[in-house]
Amino acid sequence: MRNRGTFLFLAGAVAALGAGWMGLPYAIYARRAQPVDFSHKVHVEQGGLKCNDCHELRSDGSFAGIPRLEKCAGCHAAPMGATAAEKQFIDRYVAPQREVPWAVYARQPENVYFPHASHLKLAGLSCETCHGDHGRTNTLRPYQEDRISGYPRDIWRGMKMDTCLECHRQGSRKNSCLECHK
Amino acid sequence: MDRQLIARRLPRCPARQFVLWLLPWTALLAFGLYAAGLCLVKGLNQTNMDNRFAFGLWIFLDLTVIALGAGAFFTGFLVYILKLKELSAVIYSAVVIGFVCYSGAVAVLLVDVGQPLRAWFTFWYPNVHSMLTEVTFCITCYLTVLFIEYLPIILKNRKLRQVPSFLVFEFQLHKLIYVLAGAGTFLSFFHQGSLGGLYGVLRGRPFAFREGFAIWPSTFFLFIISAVAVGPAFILLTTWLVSKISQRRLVKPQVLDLLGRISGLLLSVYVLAKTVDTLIWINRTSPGSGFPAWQYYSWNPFGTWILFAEIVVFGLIPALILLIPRLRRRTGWLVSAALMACLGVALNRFVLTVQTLALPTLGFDQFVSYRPSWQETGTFLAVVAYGVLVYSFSFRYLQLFPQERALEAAPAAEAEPVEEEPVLVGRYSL
Amino acid sequence: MQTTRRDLFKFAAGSAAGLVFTPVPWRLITDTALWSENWPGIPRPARGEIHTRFTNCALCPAGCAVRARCVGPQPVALTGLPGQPLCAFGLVGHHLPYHPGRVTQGALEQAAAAIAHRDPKASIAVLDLRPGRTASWTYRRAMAAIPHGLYLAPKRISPAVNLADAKTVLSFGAPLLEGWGTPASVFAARERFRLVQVEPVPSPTAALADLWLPIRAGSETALARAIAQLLRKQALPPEVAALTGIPEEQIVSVARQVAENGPALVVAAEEFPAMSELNRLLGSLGRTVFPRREAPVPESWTRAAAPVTTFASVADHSIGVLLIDESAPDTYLPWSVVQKKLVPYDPLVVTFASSRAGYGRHAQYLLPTAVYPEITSDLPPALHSAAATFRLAAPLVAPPAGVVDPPTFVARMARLPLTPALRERAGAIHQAGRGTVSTWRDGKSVPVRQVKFDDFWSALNEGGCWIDSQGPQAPAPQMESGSFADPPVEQSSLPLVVVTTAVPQPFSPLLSKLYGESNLRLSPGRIALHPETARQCGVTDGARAALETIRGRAAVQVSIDSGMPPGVVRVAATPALLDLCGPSARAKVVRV
Amino acid sequence: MTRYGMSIDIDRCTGCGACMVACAVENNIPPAPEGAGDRKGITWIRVFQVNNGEDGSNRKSAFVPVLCQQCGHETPCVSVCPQQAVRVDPQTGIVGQMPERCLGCRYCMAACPYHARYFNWWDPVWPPGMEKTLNPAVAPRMRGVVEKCNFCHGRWHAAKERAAAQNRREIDPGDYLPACVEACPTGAIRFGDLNDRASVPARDARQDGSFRLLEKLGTDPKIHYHSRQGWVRQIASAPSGKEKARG
Repeated sequence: MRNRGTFLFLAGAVAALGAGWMGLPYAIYARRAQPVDFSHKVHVEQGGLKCNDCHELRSDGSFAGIPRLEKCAGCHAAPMGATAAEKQFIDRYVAPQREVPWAVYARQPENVYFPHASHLKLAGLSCETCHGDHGRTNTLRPYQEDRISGYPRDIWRGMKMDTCLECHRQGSRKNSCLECHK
Repeated sequence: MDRQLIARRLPRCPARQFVLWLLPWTALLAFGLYAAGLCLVKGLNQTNMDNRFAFGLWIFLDLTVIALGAGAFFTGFLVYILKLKELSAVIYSAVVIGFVCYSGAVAVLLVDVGQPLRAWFTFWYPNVHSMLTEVTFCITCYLTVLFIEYLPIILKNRKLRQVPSFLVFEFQLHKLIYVLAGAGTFLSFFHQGSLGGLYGVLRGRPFAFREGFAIWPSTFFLFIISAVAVGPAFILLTTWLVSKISQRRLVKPQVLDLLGRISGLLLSVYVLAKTVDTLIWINRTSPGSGFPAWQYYSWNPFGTWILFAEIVVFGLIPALILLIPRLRRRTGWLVSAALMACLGVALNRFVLTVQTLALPTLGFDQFVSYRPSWQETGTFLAVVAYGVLVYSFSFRYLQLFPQERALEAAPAAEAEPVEEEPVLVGRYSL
Repeated sequence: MQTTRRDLFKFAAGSAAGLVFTPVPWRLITDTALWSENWPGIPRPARGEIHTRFTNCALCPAGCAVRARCVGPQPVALTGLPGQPLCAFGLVGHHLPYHPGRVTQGALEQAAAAIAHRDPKASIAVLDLRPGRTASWTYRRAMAAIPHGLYLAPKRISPAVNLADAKTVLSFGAPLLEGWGTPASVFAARERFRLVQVEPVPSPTAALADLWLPIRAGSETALARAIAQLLRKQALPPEVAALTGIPEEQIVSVARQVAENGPALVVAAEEFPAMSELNRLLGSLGRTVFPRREAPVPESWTRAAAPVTTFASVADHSIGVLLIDESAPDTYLPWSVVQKKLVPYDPLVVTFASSRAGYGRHAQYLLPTAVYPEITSDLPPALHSAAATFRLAAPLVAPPAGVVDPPTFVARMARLPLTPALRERAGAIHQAGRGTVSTWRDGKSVPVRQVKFDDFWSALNEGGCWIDSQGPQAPAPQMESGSFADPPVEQSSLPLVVVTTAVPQPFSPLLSKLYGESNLRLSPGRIALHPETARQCGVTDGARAALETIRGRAAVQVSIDSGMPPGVVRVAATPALLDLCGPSARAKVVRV
Repeated sequence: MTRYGMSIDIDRCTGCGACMVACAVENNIPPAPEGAGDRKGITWIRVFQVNNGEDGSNRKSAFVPVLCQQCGHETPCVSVCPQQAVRVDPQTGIVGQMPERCLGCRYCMAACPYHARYFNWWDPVWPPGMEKTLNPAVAPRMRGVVEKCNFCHGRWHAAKERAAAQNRREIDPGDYLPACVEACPTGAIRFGDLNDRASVPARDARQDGSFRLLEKLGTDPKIHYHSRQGWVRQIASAPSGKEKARG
């Protein structure tokens, strides 16, 4: 056949395209489950908690992030409810007073400076603006981390520098690198 | 295998001899690559550069090598744009040399930057005001151009010609050659200039700072002229060297003569421009920024002699030699003049890189000196070895000098004297 | 049909072409670039709530108040109080627990046993490098309880100095502006006094003095005597000018200045008789120089305490066991001086230290101690504080396991009842009811009478400071000269005179900013020479060389300094080099 | 718009080096490895000792702290950076260096007349355990990038954050001081907003005897120096052919 060469060429191209588009996400992200099966939904709906009840803003304006064990133990000193997850949480962490090794979906690179204070208080943004409906999820999805760069996948979903700049570029606002980098 | 790769009726040295010739260069390359590897893995603490001497041997090498590589685009320009057919005798060799110089320079640059992995940021977040951005863009583009120009030369290889599709491809490329030459010329003019601009814009370093017009300091233009001036000289030099080493006549004497004449002409223009520029700088620019010019030369070893050497010894003198037909006709004079011209440009790049950084700016700061570490020198030598190797292979397996065969056929060729009729450039006479 | 090599090429070419149109190559260059932001080797600062704690710096006798910025339990930055900044060394005190040269393991039991089996006839002594602490009292009590027990101080406890009231200060090489006292108070006073610095080398203090007398090294005493004679209206000895290298008229004018522009104050790097004599003649005693009341002490302590003996006045070859407390470094006595006092046959030397840099190089046993800011100790009042003070270096971080608390060790050795001495002392002070206590968190200062003891104690543990009320002015101290001798002038044929510049030990590696990464200070192990002298020694700037004295030789690195006087070698003295140079030395520098 | 600047009184500087150390602590600058001299180290602020070249008791010395001069006009380093790693913050006038954007070509260092830019020749290494004392407000840099003084930008962030916590957009001036200013025992270094004529540095800049380094270059530095001694002004303000310095 005359155009065997062309065929082979195309075959190679197709193979590469397939592998590239389909395979990449699986190849590049390391997945790991969160240490505790935590449900924001339960805490919000049954516990009637608000975001800043646990993820508090300190008096000096710094953000506490994921609460430390003492905060959880405040309510969960003893098991509340009989779920396996609850029991496991008490046995593994509360009883031996071990901090929970949470993997932070929204952990920004070290060089990023993000003041929650000014975004919440001055700009009046809601948590959902950046964190989406994370506060209403019933389970914690597995944490995915880029194998090469070591950054969590989620900051690529709506927490990239471009996303920040979309707001920060509005109006005649002047930016500089060091405003958001440290 | 070796035999079938060498073009017909182009006798080359036996394979064993060739291998012997390659050995030392390969060793040098290996050593250099090791040194460069150290710098990449352990970081630039391997070099003797420091916060005061932010640039060193490598940047000097890049500037010089790129200036010498200018022969490629300029010959291309003369041959394809100005229709100076005589020079097509060296055009292929010129392309190879250009390719070697530029690829070498880029390689060294990648070792020189602290974070090579981020080098591409310059394309993604370019700062259009920076001369370095201009340089990066032009050099990478031009390197591609050179590669495309290099391809047909490779494809002309005896073995590769047997692949029909390659032949077609090569033929198509040949149609492009004028476009490429044009593009190459344009790009080169810019980055040669920008390399000069690199220093000319340093308002914080009055020794290097120059006025100019629009956004371009005078060094921008000086670098262009000096580059095009030594480009041909370097081609001349290499052609002569190759024919000495290979003991074969590669081009008609007229060609070298012509190269010399062009180089001489441009060199004299350069010397003139450089002199004017220096005078303006001494009397206006430098004092204007609070630095009396004398003090630059109050530090040993950089006395005024260096200025003299740069402009007169390695500028004016070779220019005169190259312009006087009687001297030019003597190969000895011709070649040594070409050599001096090249050295002159090297010296100019050296002064701009090293002296600029060595001189203190603050009143209580010191004059600093710097000696490259063996890792730096090694990397430097790797580029030289790389160049020699690529050129050796090209010379052996590709046909770099179209006239070679003819000259072999007619041994009388060299007997006939070079007659002094004006060479016609298009319809202008040179 | 079988597949040929060319087929493979075609396939490969195709996939290469295809790959370009997938995210793979682009993702790779992006990710590798991002990887360069946090590849291995870039430490990550710990995050956490930031709060402030207070303590007092124990690195030098000045004992500045310290405000520590802590992330969780860990101090990440030390600063002074507003208006009372720290010195360069104090600013990085929180690095010391992680000093590479630190020692944390020692043979505690063996040391104790060795001491127990000592020769009963030879005396046992504690050398307290920083007297005037509560620990010092513990030592004195212990030594009183042990037969042949001696409590040794490196030198006489110098009287308080009142910079604030001085109009003219004549300083014989005292590093007045380089960590001699609390920076803030010294510089506050500096506005008001005229400083005449007598020093062979252009130290920063000399550079900033109103008048610098570049005296010929070793002739300070002669100059002091000469000035004394002028003050006594006697004639100036003719040879002085030649001896000191300072023109007569300048000596005369200096004498006039100190006499007329009083109150004057004479200070020196090392106290020497002629200097005290000058202070007496100038009538500074009781005005700019006076003894300080010590903070109240439980009188159960005072009843049974060994006297304070200056090291110099101990008989040679008399000490069988010497315990050295280096945990609070201050003056370093060269080993040659210490050795002279030890019994010739196997003396036992035990040192309490956190690194081998000091006496650890000579002692049989080095018992590791906590370092600031791990230690709990009180600080003697600063040289220039008129009133007695009592403040604690309260620990900011917990000391590692295996470290020894020197006073506790000594007390146990002497079988003293183990009581919390600091708390007792605080109790005594609270009982006396004098003075005020200041706390830094609220910046208040209240009379001790008005606070309950527990509040007083907790205030002290939060870096608070008790300041004595100005009691009845104590009588001028008798400073009969000759009570202690001039440093012996060493006779030797070596060409160069050594001038040592002490290097505070230990210091954070970060001080490489001052020592290595700039030439602001002569770095440890370096010597400075005048270009001419260097040429004679055949050494060049930055060259490696050897410093030779009668006590041996050491490798040093040369710095050329045109400001140095010829014939003098300035040594940035680590303990090792101080041992080499001794009290006053001549040396020669040879190329290696 | 604020324009932060400094005034440095050379006559008050005693060369104690507290500013250099405080700076290194605040900005997570590692100690230099063995063999790094004063030309490969990283000292965002560096104190030079200068003298009048005389000998004996005629010799006069002074100390000149040199940090990034935060040039306001034709900022030499900004225009040369090929990939916008250097920017002048329009809100504060601070010349910011973005290490994560820097590729380490060092062109900006060649461009800086004050030698106030420093290259990370080594990986940042602290003695074991000491990395616990790092300041969380500043990200440690990696090997192979350029860094320099940015007026302790982490402190500016903290001040903004404190203000935001109280719903204020503007920080109160006293709340933001660079580490060197805070650390200086003699108050030789003062900091403030040059646009505010009443601020301390603005007032110092107007008094006579105050000058700026290499003013004739026309880079409009925001660091104003002051000295009553003529020879200091002469040495510090203008270039000179002879060697006059240590440090």
